[in-house]
Amino acid sequence: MAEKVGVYVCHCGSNIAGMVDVEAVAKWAGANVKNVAISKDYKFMCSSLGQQMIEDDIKKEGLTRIVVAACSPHLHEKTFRRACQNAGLNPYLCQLTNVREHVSWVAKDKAAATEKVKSLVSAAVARVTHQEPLEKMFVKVNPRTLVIGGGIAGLQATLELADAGYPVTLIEREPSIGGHMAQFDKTFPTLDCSACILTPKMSEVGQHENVTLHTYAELEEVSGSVGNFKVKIRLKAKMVDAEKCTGCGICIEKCPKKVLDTVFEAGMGNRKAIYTPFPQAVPRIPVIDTENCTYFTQGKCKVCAKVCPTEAVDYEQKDEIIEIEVGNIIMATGWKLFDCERIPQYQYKRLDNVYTNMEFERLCNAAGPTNGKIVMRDGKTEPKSIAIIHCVGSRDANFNPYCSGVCCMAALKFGHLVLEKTNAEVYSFYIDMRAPMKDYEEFYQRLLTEGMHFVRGKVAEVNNAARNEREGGKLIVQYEDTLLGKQKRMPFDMVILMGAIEPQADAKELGLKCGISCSMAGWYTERHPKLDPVATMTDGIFVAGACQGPKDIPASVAQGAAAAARVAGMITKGTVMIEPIVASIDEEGCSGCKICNTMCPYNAIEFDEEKSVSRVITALCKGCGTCVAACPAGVITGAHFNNRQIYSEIEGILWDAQPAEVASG
Amino acid sequence: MAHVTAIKKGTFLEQVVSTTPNGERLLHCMQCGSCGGSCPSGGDMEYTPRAIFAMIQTGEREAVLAANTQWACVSCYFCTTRCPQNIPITDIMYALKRIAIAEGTARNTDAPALAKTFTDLVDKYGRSFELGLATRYYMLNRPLALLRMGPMGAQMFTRGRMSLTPTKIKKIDQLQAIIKKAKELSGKK
Amino acid sequence: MSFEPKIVGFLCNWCSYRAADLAGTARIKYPENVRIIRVMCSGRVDPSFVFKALSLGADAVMVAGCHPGECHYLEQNYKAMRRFHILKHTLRAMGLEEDRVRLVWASAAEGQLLAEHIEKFVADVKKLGPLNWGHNWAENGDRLHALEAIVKEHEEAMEVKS
Amino acid sequence: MKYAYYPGCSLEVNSAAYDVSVRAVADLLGVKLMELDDWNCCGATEYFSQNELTACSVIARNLALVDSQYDQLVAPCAACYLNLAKVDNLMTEHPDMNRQVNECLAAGGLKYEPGSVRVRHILDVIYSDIGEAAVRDKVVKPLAGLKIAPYYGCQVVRPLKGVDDTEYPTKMDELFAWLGAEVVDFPAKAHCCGGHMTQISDAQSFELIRRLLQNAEDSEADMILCMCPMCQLNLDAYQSRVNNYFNLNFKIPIVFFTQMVGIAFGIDPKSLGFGKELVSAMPVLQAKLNGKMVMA
Amino acid sequence: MSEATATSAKTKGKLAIYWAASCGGCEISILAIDEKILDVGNAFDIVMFPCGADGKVRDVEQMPDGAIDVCLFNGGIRTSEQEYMAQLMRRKSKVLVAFGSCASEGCIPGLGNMSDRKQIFDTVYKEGSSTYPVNPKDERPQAETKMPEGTLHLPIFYDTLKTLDQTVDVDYYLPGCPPEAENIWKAIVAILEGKLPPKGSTIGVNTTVCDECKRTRHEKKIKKFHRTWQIIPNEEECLLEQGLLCCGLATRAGCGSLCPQVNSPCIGCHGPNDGVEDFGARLMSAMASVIDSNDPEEIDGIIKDGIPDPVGTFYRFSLAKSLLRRKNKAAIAN
Repeated sequence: MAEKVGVYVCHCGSNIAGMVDVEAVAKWAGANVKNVAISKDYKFMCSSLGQQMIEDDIKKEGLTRIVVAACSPHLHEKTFRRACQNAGLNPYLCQLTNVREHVSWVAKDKAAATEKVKSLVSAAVARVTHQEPLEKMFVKVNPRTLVIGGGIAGLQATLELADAGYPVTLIEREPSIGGHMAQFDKTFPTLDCSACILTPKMSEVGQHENVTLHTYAELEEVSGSVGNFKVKIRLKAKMVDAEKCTGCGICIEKCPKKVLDTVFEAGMGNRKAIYTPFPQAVPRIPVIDTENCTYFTQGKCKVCAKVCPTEAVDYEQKDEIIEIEVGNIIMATGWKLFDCERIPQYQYKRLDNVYTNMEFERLCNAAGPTNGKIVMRDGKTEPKSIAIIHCVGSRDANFNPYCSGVCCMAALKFGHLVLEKTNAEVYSFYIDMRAPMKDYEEFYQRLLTEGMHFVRGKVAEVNNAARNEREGGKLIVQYEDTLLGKQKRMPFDMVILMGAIEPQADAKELGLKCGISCSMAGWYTERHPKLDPVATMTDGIFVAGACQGPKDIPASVAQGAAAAARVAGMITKGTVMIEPIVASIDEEGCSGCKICNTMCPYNAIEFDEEKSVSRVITALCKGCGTCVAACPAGVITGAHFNNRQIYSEIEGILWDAQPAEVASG
Repeated sequence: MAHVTAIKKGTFLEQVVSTTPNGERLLHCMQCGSCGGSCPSGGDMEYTPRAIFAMIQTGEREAVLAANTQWACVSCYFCTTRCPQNIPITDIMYALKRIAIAEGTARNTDAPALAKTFTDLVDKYGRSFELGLATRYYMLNRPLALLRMGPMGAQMFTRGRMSLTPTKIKKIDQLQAIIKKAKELSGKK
Repeated sequence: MSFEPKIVGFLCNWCSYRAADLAGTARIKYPENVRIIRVMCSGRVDPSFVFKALSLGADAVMVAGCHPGECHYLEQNYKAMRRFHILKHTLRAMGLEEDRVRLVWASAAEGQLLAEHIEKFVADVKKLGPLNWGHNWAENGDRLHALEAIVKEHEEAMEVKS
Repeated sequence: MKYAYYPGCSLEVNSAAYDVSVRAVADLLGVKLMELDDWNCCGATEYFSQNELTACSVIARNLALVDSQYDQLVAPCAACYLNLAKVDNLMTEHPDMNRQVNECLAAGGLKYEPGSVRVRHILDVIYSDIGEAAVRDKVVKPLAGLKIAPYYGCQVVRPLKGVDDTEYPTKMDELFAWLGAEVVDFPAKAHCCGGHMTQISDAQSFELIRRLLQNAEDSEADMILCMCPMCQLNLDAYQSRVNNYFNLNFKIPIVFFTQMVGIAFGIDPKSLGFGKELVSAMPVLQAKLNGKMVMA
Repeated sequence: MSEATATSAKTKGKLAIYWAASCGGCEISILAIDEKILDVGNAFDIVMFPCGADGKVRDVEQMPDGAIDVCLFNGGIRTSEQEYMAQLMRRKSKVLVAFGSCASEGCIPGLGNMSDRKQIFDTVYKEGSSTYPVNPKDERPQAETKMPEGTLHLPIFYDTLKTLDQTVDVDYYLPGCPPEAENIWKAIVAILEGKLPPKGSTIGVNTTVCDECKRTRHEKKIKKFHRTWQIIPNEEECLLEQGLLCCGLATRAGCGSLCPQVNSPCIGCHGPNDGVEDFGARLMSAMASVIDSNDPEEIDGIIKDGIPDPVGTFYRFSLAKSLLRRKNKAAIAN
C-alpha cells in the first residue's frame, strides 16, 4: 500500500526562509517526490498553529507519514512526534529533517541551499515511508541508590537521599569515608576547621538507618540499565571481623610494624600495619595492610590477634563479592594529585624541602605528623622563607591544559597559615590569581594586607646551584617577574608546589564499567555542560564532585546535593521511559556465529547455548546499531535505523544524482 | 593549523608565525614568564621573550627587530622545553634573527657578522675553518678582542687544536648547488 | 558551471551531528555539498552504506563520529574506525581514489572543526573531479548494435505464429 | 653493531681528543663507526639565523649521504646531533619542508626520505645499546677515588626529548658509576656554557662559564666531563680568561667523557687525546688514580 | 513430498538448461543427481541442454512465448550472444531460475570485472603464454569481419560481466558453485509440486554456514589474519577465531558446511542470506568489527598484511552483484 506522506517546510520566520526558497521546495516536493500527498510551507511549524495544521491534515487527509523540514531533531523532534500522536498517528512515523542548523544557517548561496533542502526532504520522505510504528517502553525504578566514593560530594549525596527516606548504598575504597577533605586543616576562605565540619557528616552517614556503608570496597561490575542496575561490589578483606570489632584501637596501639602512610599522610607520617587512616575514621574498624603486616610477610607476629579483646582479627578473611540491585548510581569518585616529580625543574623529591600541596596540608594539620608545626624535613627547623609555586601541572599543555581552579585559594590559605604560625616570609608565584567565588576575592585582599608577597610569573626552576653566598644552601627560585619584565632569583628555605588536581588514575576504567565516558583529560562527561551538569549520557548514572572536573568543597557539596535531587525525582516518579530505538535479532536466521556478542559494550547481547542463537536484552540495549552493522548474516535489525530505512534515505538524498546509465535493457 | 586563520594577513605576527615551524603556538602565550625566567641570558635582555611575544602580538615591529633579545639567545632550549604552551621559543628567536638580518635592523651585536663569516666559509669549503673565521671575523668586527685572544690562540696551536688550512669537501659543487637552490627557493617565498 | 560534488555525510547523533548543529547555531559558513544522514553512532555505519551512496552517484562520502575514546557508546567508534580501514582497503583495490571517503572526528563542541573538515573535504573532492560511478557499468556503444545483429540473423526463424 | 659516523668540523681539529677517544672507546666496545664519506659542516646555529631552508638543506645533505645499509647515524657533537635530528623531525612533521628540502637536495642529485636515518648521540649509544654489563666488563682501571662532574650542556638533552631528562639528565652519571668514579651532584649539569656567545660578548659568556666552574668547584669535583666540543672549548680554553675577568683562580680540567671512559678501559692517555686540553688533566689523574697515569 | 509423486507426474513439462559465462560445473552437478536424472526425464521434456542433450536455439526461437515451464540458466552475461540468449530464454520460459553462483552473483567470471575488455584481451591474446607465438601480429577478435562471402559476425565481449538479473527478470535463485546435487533435486521437486516460495526468492535455507558448522566458537577477537597456507588450523575450533578468513558467517547455509568440515575456510559460494544487499560489505563489516585493536596504524597493518586481496576475499563470488559491481574503469591501466 502506498503511503500518504505529508511534507511541511518551515520558514522559521526568516531563519530558514531567508536563505532557502521554502515555497519552491514545498511545491517541488508535492509535484515530484514519490508518495507525497500533501506538501506545505508555513511560517512557524513548531507553533501551536503549525502543529494543529499537521494534526488536521492527518485526520482529514488520512496521512500515514509526516515529514517536517525545520530545525534540529534535538530541538523539536519531540514536538512533532507529539503532534502526530495527538492525531492518532504513531510518533515514530514522523521524520524531522534539519534544514536550519544544517542548511540555512551555514549556507552562503541561496540556490545551492535550496537544492540541498530538496535533497534532505527527498531523503526524509524516502526514509519515512519505511519507518515503522514503535512503542515506548517503561520500566520501574528501584528506590535504592548506589553512591560511589565517600568524599564530601558522595557524603552529601548520600545524606540528601537517606534523609529523604530512600535507601542508599555507599562504597568507598579506603578504610574510612571522608576523602581528601579529611586530610585538610583549614578550609578557605572562612578558615573553619575541616574536621569540625566534616566529621559530623561522616558519623551521620555511618549511623544513618537508610545508609548501607561499605568501606574498603570497590566496584566490580555494573549491568542492567536505568531503574534496575545490578552491581557487583568487591569487599576487600579487612582481616578484621566487623561484627566483633568494637573499634577500641588496642590492636593499632600494640602493632609493632610502622608503615609510611602515602595515602592519608601523603608520605609525611607513619601508620601501623593494622590501621584506621585517622582517629575519627568512620567506620572505626581497622584493616590489616597485608603487604606490610609482619604476619603476612614473614608468617609470625599475630600481636593484634593476641591483644584483641573480642577476637575480631581474622587472618583467613577473603575478599567477598556481593551483588546488589539499585535504580540509580551517583559517581563521586573524586580526584588525585598531580605527580610533581614529572616537572623535574622544580626538583621535587631531589631537593628535600620542596613540598607538594598535600604534604603541606598535613604539615599544617594540628592532627598531622608535626602536630601542625610548620617545620622543614629535618623535623625541627622552622623555615624563614617559603615560596608557593602555582600551576604545577595545570595550565600546562605538557601535562594538563586546564586550570585546577582551587589552587589559588589554597595557596592563599597556606599563606595565611604560614603567617599565623611562623615568622617566615611567604611568596606566591602565580600566573593569574583566580578568586571568582563568593568571598574569595575578599580573602585575597585579606592576604595582601596580612603581608603575603605576590609575584606574577611562573617559576622557571628551583635549583641548588648557588651563585653567591646568599644563595648557599638554599632553594633558589628563578623566575621572571613579569610585571617588571626582569629575570630574578630568590633563595628560600621551603618551596610548596601547588600540584594540579587530576582525574583518578582509574577514572576511565571505572567509567567504562558504568557506561559513561570521559573527556580527553579524564573527567566524566556530563550530559550538558551548562544545563545538565550532574546527569550523564547514560540514564540513571549521575556525577558529583571533582570526578566531573576540578572543584572546591562548596561546589562539590552543591553538586552532590544536585545529583541526589535528580535521583530523588526519578524515585518519586517511579518509572522511567526508554526509547524503543533498540536492536533485535531474528532468531530464525541467526546462526550463532558470536560476532555480535563481542560488539556490545553494555553486554546487551546474550547467547543462548541451547538454541545456539544470540538475543538482545532490550532493556540493556542503547540502540547504537554497531551490532546491526556487524551482523554478517544481516539478521540484526536496528529499530528506526534499519538498513531499508537508511538505504532509502541514501537513495532519496541522491535523488538528483542517479547514475547516468544502467547497462541493462 | 585550523586556528591560523585567526591571524590577520600582512601583520608582523603573521610574518613571525608563518616563518616558524609550529609558530602558531605563539597565539597561546599566556605571559607566564617561564621563558624569561629560564633564560641563561635573561639578565642581559632588554626585553624577555615573554615581553617580545606581547610586542609581536601588538605589532611593535621596529622595537622587536631592534631588540637584543634574539641576539642574546644561546639556543639552550630551556624556554622551549619548559614553555607550558609548547611555543617553539628558540625557533621564534631564529625567525626574528632571520627577519632582522634580512631587513638589516640588527644593532649593537656582532652576531650577524659572525653568522655571515661562518656560513661564507662553509659555502666555500663545505666545512668550518676556525682560523679563517677568527681572523676574518675578529679583524673586521672585534680587532681589540683579537689581541686578548692571542695567548689562548697560541696555546690552541701548540696543542694541535687549530689548523692553518681549511679542509675542502670533495663534492663542494654539489653542496653549492644545493645551497644555491635553497636560496633561490626561499627568495621566491 | 564549476563542479559541485555531491557528498553524503553519515554523522553520529551525539557528537558530529550536534557539532553540525553547533556550526549552524554559531552561523559558521561552509559549502553546501555535504548532505547529512543521521545515524545513532558511527559504529552503525556499514560499508554497504558507503557503497550504496557511491553507486548511486555520490562523489564522496564522509563518516563522522565522536573522538576515539569519547564515544557516547563507550567504544563503538573504534569499531567504526576498524570498518573504515577495511573499507578503504577494499575501495583502493576497486580503483577508487583514496580521498573520496573520509573518516573524521568531531565532538559536540567542535562545530568549527567540523565545518573546517567539510570545507577541506569539499575542496579536496573538487580537485578529484566527478566520480560518476554508474558510468562504469555502461558498455561501449556497439552493444546494442551487436544485439540487433543477432536478432536480425535470427529474425526469420523467430517468425512463428502464436 | 654498525653505525654511520658523523664527526663534524670541531672533532676534526679543535676537539680531536673527542674524536679519537670516541673511536677508541667504540672500537673496544665492538661498535663499528663508519665515517660518512664527504660529509659537510652542519652549520651550527649560524645558517638558522640567516635562512631556514638553506640551514635545513645543508644539514639534510649529510642525512642523504648515509649509505642505505645504515639506519643510524652517530654524532658526538651536540650541535651536530641536534641539527641532524631536528631537520629529520622537521621534514617528517612538515610535508612542505620535506618537499622543499628535497627539491634543494635534488639540485645536487640527492634525495632524503625523512625518518630513514635515526640520529644518535654517542652517550646514548654507549648507555642504551651497549649497556651496563658490557661496559662493566671492559673496565680494567676503575676510576675509584675520582670525583667527576658530569656536564651535559644543552643541545643533546633539549629540545628533543628522548636521549635523557631535559632538566636533570643522569645517563652519564650512571655510566661513570659503572666505571667506579664518584659522581658529584652537579646541579648545573644541563645549564648553558654560552655557546657561540664567547665570540660575541665577553661579559655575557664569561658569566655563564663562571657559574658552571663555580658550581663544579662547590660540588668538589676533580674534573668536568663534557659531551660537546663547544662546552669543552668554552670551559677549558676560556678558563684563564674567565679567571682574569673575575679575578678568580679556577683550575678545573675539562675533558670529554669518552676520554675518561677510555682511561677506565685501560687505553693509554695519549691515544685518547690527553694533553690537548689547556687546563691539564694529568695532575688530577695522577693524584687521584694512584699515580699510575703516565703520559706515554 | 515423495520422489514417487515427482516421477509419476502425468503431464510432462518442458525443461531448458542453458549456460552462459560459466565453467560447466553446474551441468555436472545436475548430472550428479545420479539416477534421479531419469525421474527428471520422466517429468520433463528437456528442450534445451547444450552440453547434455540435443536442442537447437532455432527450435526454442520457434516456440511460443512461455512455452518452456522451467529454465535453469547458469552463467553470467559477458557477451552479446549471452545477453540475447538470456532474453530469449526469459521470453520463452514461465519460470526462469538463476542457477548457481555465476548466474546469481557473477561468481569467478565476475572477478573479470576487476579488468575491462582490453585488459582481458591483452592477457588472452597478447601476454598469454599459449597465444604468444601463435599471434605475432597481436590480432583480436572482431565483431564483424568482411569476407568475400559476406559479413561474418562474432558476439561482442563486454567490459563488465552482468548477473542474469541485471539483464532480465529472474524468478528464482539457486545458490552454490555449483549448487549441490541434493539441493538441485529439492528445487526440482518443489517446482514439480508447485510449492514455490514467492517470486524473487532464493531456494534454500535462510541461515548461514555457521549454523551447520560443528566447530566450537567463542567471542571473537582477531589480532592477525592468516592465509590458508600459512597455518594448519585446529580442527575443533572456529576457523575465523584462528585467524582464517572464513566466510561461513555471512554465507547462506545449505552445503552442510562442506569446506570447514575438511578444515578449510568457507569461501562464500552460496552468497548471502535473504535481504543482504552486498555480500562483501557484510563480510568486511563483520570481520573488521572483531579486529582486536584500537590503534589506526595497527588496524591498518592487520588488514593490509592479512588481506592482500580484499576484493578476491570478500567478493570472490559476488563482485558482479555487489553495489559497485566492478573496478573503476578510470583506474584500469591502459
